[in-house]
Amino acid sequence: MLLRVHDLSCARGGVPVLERLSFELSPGDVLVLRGPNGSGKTTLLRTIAGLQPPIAGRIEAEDGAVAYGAHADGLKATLSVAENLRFWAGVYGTGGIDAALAAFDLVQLQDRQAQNLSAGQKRRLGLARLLVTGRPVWALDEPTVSLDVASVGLFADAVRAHVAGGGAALIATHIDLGLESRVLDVSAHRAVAPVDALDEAFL
Amino acid sequence: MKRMSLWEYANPKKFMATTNVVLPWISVLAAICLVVGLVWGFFFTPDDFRQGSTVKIIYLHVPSALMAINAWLMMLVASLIWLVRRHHVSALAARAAAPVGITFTLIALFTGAVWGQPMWGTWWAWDPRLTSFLILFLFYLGYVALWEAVENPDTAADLTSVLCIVGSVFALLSRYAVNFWNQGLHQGATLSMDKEENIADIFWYPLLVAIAGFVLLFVALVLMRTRTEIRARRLHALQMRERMG
Amino acid sequence: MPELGKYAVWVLSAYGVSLALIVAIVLQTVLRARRVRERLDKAEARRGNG
Amino acid sequence: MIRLFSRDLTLAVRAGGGFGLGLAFFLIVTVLVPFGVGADTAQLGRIAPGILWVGALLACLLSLDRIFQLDFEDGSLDLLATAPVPLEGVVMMKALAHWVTTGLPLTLAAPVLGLLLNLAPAGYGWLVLSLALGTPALSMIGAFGAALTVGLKRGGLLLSLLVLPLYVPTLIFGAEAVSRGASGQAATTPLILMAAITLGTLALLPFAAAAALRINLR
Repeated sequence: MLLRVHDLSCARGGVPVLERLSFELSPGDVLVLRGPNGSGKTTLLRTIAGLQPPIAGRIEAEDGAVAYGAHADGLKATLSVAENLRFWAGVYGTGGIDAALAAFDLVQLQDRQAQNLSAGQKRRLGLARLLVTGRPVWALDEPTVSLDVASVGLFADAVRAHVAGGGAALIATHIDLGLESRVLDVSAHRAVAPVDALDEAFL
Repeated sequence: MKRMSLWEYANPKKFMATTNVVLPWISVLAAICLVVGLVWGFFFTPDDFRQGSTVKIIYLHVPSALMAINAWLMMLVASLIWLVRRHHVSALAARAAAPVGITFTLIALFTGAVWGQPMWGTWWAWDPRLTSFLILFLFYLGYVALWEAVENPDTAADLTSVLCIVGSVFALLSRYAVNFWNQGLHQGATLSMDKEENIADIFWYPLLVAIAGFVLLFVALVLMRTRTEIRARRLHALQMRERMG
Repeated sequence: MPELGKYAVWVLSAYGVSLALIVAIVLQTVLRARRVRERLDKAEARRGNG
Repeated sequence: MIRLFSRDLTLAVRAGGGFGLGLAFFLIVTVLVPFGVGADTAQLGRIAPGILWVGALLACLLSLDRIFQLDFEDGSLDLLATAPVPLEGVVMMKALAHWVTTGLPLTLAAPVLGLLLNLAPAGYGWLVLSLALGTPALSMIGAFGAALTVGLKRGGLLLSLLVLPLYVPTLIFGAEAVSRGASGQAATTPLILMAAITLGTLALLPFAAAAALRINLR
């Protein structure tokens, strides 16, 4: 078991958006999160990544199991592709970046500054970061935005390789990745009677 | 300090109910003490043989200076309670106290300068105590500005609490630094504000009443403002709920 | 009116400014309390109806 | 950790202005003061310690909001907060990088500006020493202020308002050490007190700043 979410409720800006979510991720699992915009997918992923505390429920995962991939790629415009990636590899204390470069077809671009990349190329670099984290659970927020069909294929391959190697992935996306996956529609867990939990004391 | 043994009043509803009963009494008492203390001090005390009628300023200066510092201390305690026990009333009380503290600081600064003017021959002398109050004023400003700037009320409460704690340490450091610095520049302050030490009874009793008046005024204002903040939060919560449908 | 001597201006200005500041903070507190209270009552009424 | 530091340095260098801007500002402030107070060299020499310290402080203030803001905007701060590095360490490294790009050059340039202001010869050593010991505290306090205001839209002005009162003790002891040194008095006491403040700041403020960052990222 890599990640177990039990009866989780989470809030955005003090307003609960999702409640009573439970799911598990075992090695090899891919779980796709679906739901309309604003349904709380990002909030859920941020909560699982540990950036914000849940308002109820438990998240069980080993320390440092989750690698978070946000909307923003966290790239530095004046650093080259390889430098950006090498920085994150250093932060996560993992080795080389060659495999990650290769997996997202960035080898040709590795000396180019990030500010000179196209939107799709930047996104590929952002995703390549996941490979250098060396973490088993990927929590990804709309990873395929601005990717072309070929790049989506690269991404799907990377996820497939990752889960085949004993990892798992939690992906919020609208498109069909062509992966063997379970689907969790978060709109079913929309917080009903949206009491402002943090302001509960005042109601 | 105030609420340490009274945790149950940290519940907003209970707080509202209790203060609803207590507040009028405290307000009336505050008004009585203030009027009695200040009138007594202003009209019915003799002039000091050295300072003439400026001695009457102590009935404003000493109580306001005292409360300017105590207001910050109360905010510090309230911030700690909020960070440790997450009682909402505590955070809101700290927020409510800040503008009152600013007012007292301003009074202390102004009366201090006016008091010193005939002695020093200048409106503003960088007397260590006066300077310390000026720095305290800056801390208050920053604290209030941070409250105003952050949208999410709980985030604001957290951030201002952290600032209040760090600020307290630095305010204390500044106090000692200012003492040190002033010694270095001039030969000590020309006028000591230590009136309390050798004060005659005839000045002391009205001063005590005035101090009680300022304390009660502070308590009344903070309670009232805290009630307002609680209502504002409730309003915020209701509006949020309306928007959610 | 007590005899304030040559310091009358200082003493009176100290009292004047201080009282003005106290009145200002009290007024601000009361007015804001009233405004927030009214808005809250309205919101409560809406909630009661809706 | 070291990577974070070297990345910030690289970024500062490549963005240009990293080193230069603060220094240029320091220069301009010191050059403007004589225009304001007159060219009397004796008087300038007397107020030089204060001017140099205030100038250094303002130059330091100039780049504070960049400590976390850029990383917050491009999402790196989120990623760093979920990375296996303690946020306290991130704060330390960021403050260190800020110091290397502002505090250190200011310290090195200060004697030259001291010449312009006719600082007494005995003061130069104390000037460099006090700035070297004091500017790390300025960077660390600034990092704390930047952490408090990182999520705010117009945090720059607020940041100055929050940070400047916190600079008071360092400024007082720093300027005092230089002016005592310049006039031939013993300057070790203020210097030691300032060093104590710097040490305390470096030891404790990273925790406060990291707490503020966590609150802001929530």
